[in-house]
Amino acid sequence: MLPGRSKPIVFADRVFCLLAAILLLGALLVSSAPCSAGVVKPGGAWRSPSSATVGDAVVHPTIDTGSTAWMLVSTALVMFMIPGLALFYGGMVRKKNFLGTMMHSYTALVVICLQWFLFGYMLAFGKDQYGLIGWQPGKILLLGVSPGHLINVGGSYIPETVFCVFQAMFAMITPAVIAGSIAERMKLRSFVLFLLLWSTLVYDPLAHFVWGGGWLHQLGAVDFAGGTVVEIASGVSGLVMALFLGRRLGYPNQVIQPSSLALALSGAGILWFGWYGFNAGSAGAATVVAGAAFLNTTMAAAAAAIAWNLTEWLHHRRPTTLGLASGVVAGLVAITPACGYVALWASPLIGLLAGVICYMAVQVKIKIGYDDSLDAFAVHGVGGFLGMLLTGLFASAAVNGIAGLIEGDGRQFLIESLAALSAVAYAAIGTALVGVILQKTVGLRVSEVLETEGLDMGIHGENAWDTGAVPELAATIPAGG
Amino acid sequence: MLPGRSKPIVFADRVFCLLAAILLLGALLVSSAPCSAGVVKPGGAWRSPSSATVGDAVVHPTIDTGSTAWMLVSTALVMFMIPGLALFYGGMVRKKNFLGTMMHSYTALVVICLQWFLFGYMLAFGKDQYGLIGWQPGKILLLGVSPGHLINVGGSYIPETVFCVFQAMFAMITPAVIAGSIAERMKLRSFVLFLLLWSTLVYDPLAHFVWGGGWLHQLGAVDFAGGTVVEIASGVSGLVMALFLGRRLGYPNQVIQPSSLALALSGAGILWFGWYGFNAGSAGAATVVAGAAFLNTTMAAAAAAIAWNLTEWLHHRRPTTLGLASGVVAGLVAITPACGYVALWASPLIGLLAGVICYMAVQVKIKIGYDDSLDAFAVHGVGGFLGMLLTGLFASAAVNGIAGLIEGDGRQFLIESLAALSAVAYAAIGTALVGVILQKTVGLRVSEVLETEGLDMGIHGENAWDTGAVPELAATIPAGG
Amino acid sequence: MLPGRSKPIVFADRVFCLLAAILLLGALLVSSAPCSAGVVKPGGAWRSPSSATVGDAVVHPTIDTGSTAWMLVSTALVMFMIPGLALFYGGMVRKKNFLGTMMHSYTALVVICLQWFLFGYMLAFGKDQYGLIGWQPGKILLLGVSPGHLINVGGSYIPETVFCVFQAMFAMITPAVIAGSIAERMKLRSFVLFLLLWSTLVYDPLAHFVWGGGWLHQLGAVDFAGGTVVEIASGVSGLVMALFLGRRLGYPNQVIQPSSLALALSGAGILWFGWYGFNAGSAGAATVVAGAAFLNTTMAAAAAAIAWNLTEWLHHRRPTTLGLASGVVAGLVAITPACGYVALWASPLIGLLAGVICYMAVQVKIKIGYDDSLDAFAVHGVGGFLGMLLTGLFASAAVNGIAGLIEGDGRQFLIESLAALSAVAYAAIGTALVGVILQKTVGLRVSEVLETEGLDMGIHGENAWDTGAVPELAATIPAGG
Amino acid sequence: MKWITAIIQPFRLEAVKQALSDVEVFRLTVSDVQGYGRQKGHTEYFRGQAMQVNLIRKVRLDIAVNDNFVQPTIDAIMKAARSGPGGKGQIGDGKIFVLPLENVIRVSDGTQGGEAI
Amino acid sequence: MKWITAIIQPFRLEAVKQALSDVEVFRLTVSDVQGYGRQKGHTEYFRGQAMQVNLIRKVRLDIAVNDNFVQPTIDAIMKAARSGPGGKGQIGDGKIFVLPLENVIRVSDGTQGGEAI
Amino acid sequence: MKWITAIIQPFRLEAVKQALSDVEVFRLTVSDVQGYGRQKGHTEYFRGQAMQVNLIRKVRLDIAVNDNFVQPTIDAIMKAARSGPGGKGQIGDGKIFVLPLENVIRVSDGTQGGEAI
Ligand SMILES: Nc1ncnc2c1ncn2[C@@H]1O[C@H](COP(=O)(O)OP(=O)(O)O)[C@@H](O)[C@H]1O
Ligand SMILES: Nc1ncnc2c1ncn2[C@@H]1O[C@H](COP(=O)(O)OP(=O)(O)O)[C@@H](O)[C@H]1O
Ligand SMILES: Nc1ncnc2c1ncn2[C@@H]1O[C@H](COP(=O)(O)OP(=O)(O)O)[C@@H](O)[C@H]1O
Repeated sequence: MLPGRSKPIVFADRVFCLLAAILLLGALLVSSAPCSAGVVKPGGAWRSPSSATVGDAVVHPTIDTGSTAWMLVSTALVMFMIPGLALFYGGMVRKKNFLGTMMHSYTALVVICLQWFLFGYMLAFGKDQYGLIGWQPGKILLLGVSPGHLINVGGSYIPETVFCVFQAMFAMITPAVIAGSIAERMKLRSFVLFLLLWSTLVYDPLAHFVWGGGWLHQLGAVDFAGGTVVEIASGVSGLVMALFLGRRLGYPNQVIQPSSLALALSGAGILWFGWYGFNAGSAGAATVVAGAAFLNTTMAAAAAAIAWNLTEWLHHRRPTTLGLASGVVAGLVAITPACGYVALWASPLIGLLAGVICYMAVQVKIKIGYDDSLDAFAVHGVGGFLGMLLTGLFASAAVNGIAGLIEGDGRQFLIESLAALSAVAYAAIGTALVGVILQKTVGLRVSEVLETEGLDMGIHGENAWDTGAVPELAATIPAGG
Repeated sequence: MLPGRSKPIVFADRVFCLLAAILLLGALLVSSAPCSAGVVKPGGAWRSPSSATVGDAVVHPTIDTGSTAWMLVSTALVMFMIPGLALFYGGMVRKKNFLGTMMHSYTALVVICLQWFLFGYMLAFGKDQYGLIGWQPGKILLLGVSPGHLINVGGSYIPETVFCVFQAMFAMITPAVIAGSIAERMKLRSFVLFLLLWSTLVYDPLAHFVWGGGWLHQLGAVDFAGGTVVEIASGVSGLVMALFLGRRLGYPNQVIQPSSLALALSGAGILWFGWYGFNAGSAGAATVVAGAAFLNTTMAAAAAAIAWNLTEWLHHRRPTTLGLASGVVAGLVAITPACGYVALWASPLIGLLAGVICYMAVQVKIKIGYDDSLDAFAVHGVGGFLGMLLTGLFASAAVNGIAGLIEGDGRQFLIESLAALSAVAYAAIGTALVGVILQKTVGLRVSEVLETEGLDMGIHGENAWDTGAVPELAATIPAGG
Repeated sequence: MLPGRSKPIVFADRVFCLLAAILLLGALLVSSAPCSAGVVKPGGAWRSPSSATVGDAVVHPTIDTGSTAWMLVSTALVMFMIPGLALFYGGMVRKKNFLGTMMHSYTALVVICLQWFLFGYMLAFGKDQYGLIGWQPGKILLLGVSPGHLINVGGSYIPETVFCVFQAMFAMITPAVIAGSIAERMKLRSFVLFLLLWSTLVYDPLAHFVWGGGWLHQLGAVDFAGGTVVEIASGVSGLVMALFLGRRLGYPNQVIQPSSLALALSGAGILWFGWYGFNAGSAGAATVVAGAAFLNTTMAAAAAAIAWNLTEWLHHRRPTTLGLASGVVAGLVAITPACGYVALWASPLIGLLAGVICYMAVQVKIKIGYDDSLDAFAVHGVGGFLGMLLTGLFASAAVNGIAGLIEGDGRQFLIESLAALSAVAYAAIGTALVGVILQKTVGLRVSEVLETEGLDMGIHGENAWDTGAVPELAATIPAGG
Repeated sequence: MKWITAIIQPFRLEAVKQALSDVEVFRLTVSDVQGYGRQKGHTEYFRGQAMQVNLIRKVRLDIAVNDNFVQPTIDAIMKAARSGPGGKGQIGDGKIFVLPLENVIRVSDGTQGGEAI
Repeated sequence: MKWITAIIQPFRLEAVKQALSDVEVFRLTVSDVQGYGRQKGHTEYFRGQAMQVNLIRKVRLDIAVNDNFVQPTIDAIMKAARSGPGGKGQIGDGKIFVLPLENVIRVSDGTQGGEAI
Repeated sequence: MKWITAIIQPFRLEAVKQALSDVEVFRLTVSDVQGYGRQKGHTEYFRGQAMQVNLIRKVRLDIAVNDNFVQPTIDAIMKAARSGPGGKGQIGDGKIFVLPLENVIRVSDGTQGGEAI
């Protein structure tokens, strides 16, 4: 059993060991890598718009209105995941923290949006610097993003503005997922700073490594819609933050009564809906790859839901609605890196595995006793890791040009594993750094009195629901109001 | 007044008589049918991808990114109808059955998804066998669906994966609608088996008859987005299952207090939104037919809502919000088969009729006293039937090549009527069969104690809302937990 | 402090003075206007389909499936804003008025839909008559809208049906916004008549002035997605109606306990999501302008939310969730006229200003003491006005061909100001007229008893939530039921 | 006069109300309560974690009656509140508490005492 | 000491609270109840089907008072709880019940009896 | 027999329940109430407008006990219901009211009096 407040030092130690191992493996692979940097693979090209931009100079590209339409919609769908996440998370916490928890999602949406505008886009997708980060001062404040500029993603031309805002949504939702781990006890001020620091130090570089033409991309790692950048990053960072914050008061002796599973289930429904933009939108165009990603996403979500429900039925004879919702999310997470690369028969398999393994990961958490409130780690961290491995296993060249282990390419499997491990290590270290900074400055955790009262009234001066007796006349403006 | 538990035998009797009549009428029409099998009508072609596939061999088709984008979105929209339906239904049942009722929708989503993957797609859209069913072992597990394969639907090429997953959504939502009839009293286990059996024995063949190149298609029957396959099938099957299950305890003497009309209304809003994918997406492409279907859908929904509200205002002087929501759904149901065939002026008319007639159908139910809990029959069954007749009446050749009775084609009207009657008969018989099987094996109905306690706590061990007094500390883990 | 019931006469007086001033300014500008009527500016053409129709005669246009797909989706998204608005508003009113408030949104949806069908579309987009109104009897009942007819909007061809239904959604949501001002006290019957009158006398002409080729369009005024037609019109009309109706019983001494801020926040999330269809859809095509509008919309919403939260934090140290939601809406409102014209760096600025100024406008309302229940005026009226001015200020020729004040075109700024002022005046006068008519005939306000009981039970005979004690058996059918 | 407070199972409310009508007790006040008693609570699940919920939903009836109505009221509740097979009563069916009541005043017209009940 | 329980109309709560303040009764406990009484319930509709709901929402006040405060408390409630035109009172306005109270103890400091009220 | 009604802070419920178990009081009825008292309410905000909410959520316990259990019950509540630093008690921690109780009847088997408690 972990103590109520964690020891980040011990934790950091372990992380450094992990990192060393990864660096070694990485060096090995890099030294054997073909010179793939800048090479534009079919269906993979869109992730490095800078290389696509090169082409612009030569011919006058024409906008593909179909792909543009699809990417506009996909962006809107990913945005809609955030209100969905707010309901999913809000429904799982106690009534007194409903608004405070929703607020985390919405705050991520609005704060990261501006960070992306200011310099986030540049860090992730600016000109590559040694495979580590983007840097292109002209793109600060999006000044260098001309509204009329087209870029080639997924094989057809769409406006760079659309690419930029699509990617912005990914940057927003990732830390919103982390909020599940720190639910019901973190200071709002501290969370806002966390968003800014984490996005800058962890998300943007990671997005650059994998999608912005960075070292993982150069190595040949593929991650269709964010198994590393989004899922592993949020899950692992969530775990680290949960350890920094320590357990909620009373946890685990007094278990948390979820405020509304009906709304949590609706939130999961919205997440599934929005995930189509996330996954199939990651094709960057309305192509056969988008179609395959869409179908794979559906199958994996359904299979994982069934797997989770069956597992818990075996465990305690109760197939729960939250179990179905959690299984859906686990399946969507696991198929995220894989959906545009694996054959159709593989996705239900990936879903089934994700449902069982993520359920088990939650049980491990309960055994160990740390308080990752809404299981960002067990669902997103574990599910994302699993998804990366299975991408390396099941990738099929017929789908999108990448062959995995079952088609004989063991190297791709190793690269995927390395990418997953690197994401774990990078996210853990980066987040630990952010955690230490915040702990030493503004502090992470609300007071015990505020935690008892709840975030809604304590921070926001609001109630999520008017459930009280005699609501009509309970409130009057004070004399001086 | 019907007895608490119905007599399926008597019911089956009547159904067989109906069937005989239909067969006669059918034989008559078939013998006079021009040899239309396999003929690809403009705007109607997309329903038989197998014939489109033939074309593939000759030329290399190009993907239409605009149509692909639209079909991807439409698929997502239809998927989103299911969380919408869960809210719509959940809001109408009692608080203690909220989650159990939502679970029915979500279970349909995940279970049918896998059935579709395993063999459902093949049964509905595989190679036609004597006009009765699809059969093409290569499509089992979707193995024969190549991610890169394009098919011609609605006049342009989209990936087969997209067609497959779009159709999957239809297969999912249809039995989810049936759940409205069996709400608040069916075993979950039994419902899951029902889903599998019903989808295989009723939905897949019916989809094949009408859209997969089966006998109704060959006869020239048109059904734009599922008046027969989805609406009549779900409504009639719902009625049959409601009769099998018998009334809820206390019904109708103790009337059911809906848990949340606010959420039911929101669910109806989501249904409307998603129905655009359902109806306009059924054009299979981003064409003028899709545009007409979209506009017609909007008009019919609005007109039906007004008609329902006015009718109930005449009846009991209260225009209700649930009435508006119900009218919206009735209108959407009735325009479903018609939206891509009728002129713009016809859709408000169809909506008005649907609003009035479905409201009356509910009153008839109340008079008779059977317990179709959420009126799947009165709204979907009656509305779908009406829609098919009105398609035969109002179809306009200028819209999509099909002329109805008012343009002088009485034969089309007869064919539409036959298709509607056949769907009634086929669904009734098929569902009766499934009902008997389940009743003789796992049983259909939960125990009285469980029904009194509610599905949420009784089956799932969960509460939809934390509405209780002093929620914070009411729950503790048992020693052995 | 205003009296409980307002004096429309005094109000009308002030409005006439304002009008006079505007007419003078207008005359000045018109006399100096280049002969721009009918001239089709890039990116602005789509607003006058009649001129596009001219082109049809010459060449056979081809449908752009990508743009059609985008416009179909955009239309669905705008429709979805209405259920979102219903939640946003419903969550802000008292529990006893939840359904009655949602009903306003849904009623606007269904009633205006039919008005649009009957003659609204013709009035707004029929053949221009002296710059004042559309008139083209052939379009009554949409009879003249051929399902196969294509029109050129935003540079590519889409079906006229799609344009018609997209515009219909704008006509519906505008009076739905007004409902925020009259919440919790207006007769339903009166509201329905208000919808019909207001839409016919205020909305349709205004839409014609700006988008249908009317005098403001001829003058060169630009309003990308409805700063005047939608936002100013609804906000100002809301204010006028709030004054006509007078304050809610007990306001402001007894403050209103919002029924569910959790749902209000979810409603705001849906509004944001749907607003992409509203704003980026107003490009009329899947173009670079749509991309810029999309990105600008996102930035402005985020910036305004932050600005609102910061302002209230400075004011009373509580960053509220309703504040975030309100800021989001304020930002979306302000960027509405601007999103397709301003450079990317300008949108966060517009958002920041909107957040601060709309917050202040609410505080002014509280000081003055009139009862614009949900602040349609402070958010939509003030935000829309601000947005028009900032469009005139920040418009950048590189984005969409229109230069604003900062690019040296002071005339455009004046025109935008004139358009905004004209919309204020026209909406105020038109609404005052409608208000007087209703007051003299059916009456505006529910009885005190009904207001105390609440609209839900009083008008609809329904409860939004089953929150009561012992819900299960509380209701029985009366003997004669 | 007595103040009778009864705690019963929620799903027996309708039957109890009927039984009270039969003995001409038409007025009562109902509220939502939760009880700890002999009856075991139920187990809820949250992602595989079992939670024992001991507070059980009950309905509370408060009935002011004149003395000659006390026994009929008690009998009516006793009969109608019993659940389980054959209505034989089972754990959790609740309890009836009798408290002394000194006065009753009807708000609308000021009537006092036994007449006002 | 007496324990006064009053059942009133929800929308009169604010007025009653004010009237009680005026007679220097500042402490009370409020709860949500539903009542059957002389007042008729209302009719709800579900797809055209009428449902008669007889339980009517009321507010319950519990007020512990020293003996010399009993009459002022009753009078204050009587006056402020009456609804209808001219505040003349109408059916459904509720009732006031007076029960004997033996002791009061304040949790925070253990003060007992009349002083603790 | 006595009828003990205690109004406590919601977040002390679990501790009070535990303390009552320790003195072998296992049965009680809990309900949701709101109270006006010495404790100040909180301020809520609606678009910048401050609203003073004076009704504060409390939990009400009703416990029927035999006479020899009265003092232990009061003591247990007193000890466990106190909040604040060091559990020294603070404003808002609530009150305990003791009313006379004349009879108790168990519904399931008709047992009466002290035995039925
Ligand atoms: N001594 C008591 N004081 C207060 N409430 C009690 C007491 N005994 C029982 N109750 C209430 O009665 C309900 C039913 O009691 P329980 O012991 O479960 O069943 P039984 O009726 O078989 O004794 C409890 O949930 C509780 O609310
Ligand atoms: N004898 C009683 N016992 C318990 N509660 C009562 C009794 N009589 C009235 N009430 C409560 O008082 C409320 C008002 O009573 P009602 O008969 O409707 O109006 P009136 O005040 O005109 O008598 C009822 O709804 C009920 O909650
Ligand atoms: N005289 C009274 N009658 C009824 N309820 C009371 C009375 N005095 C206190 N209460 C209840 O006890 C709660 C706590 O009282 P309060 O004065 O806030 O704290 P303290 O326990 O310090 O006196 C109040 O909110 C109210 O519900």
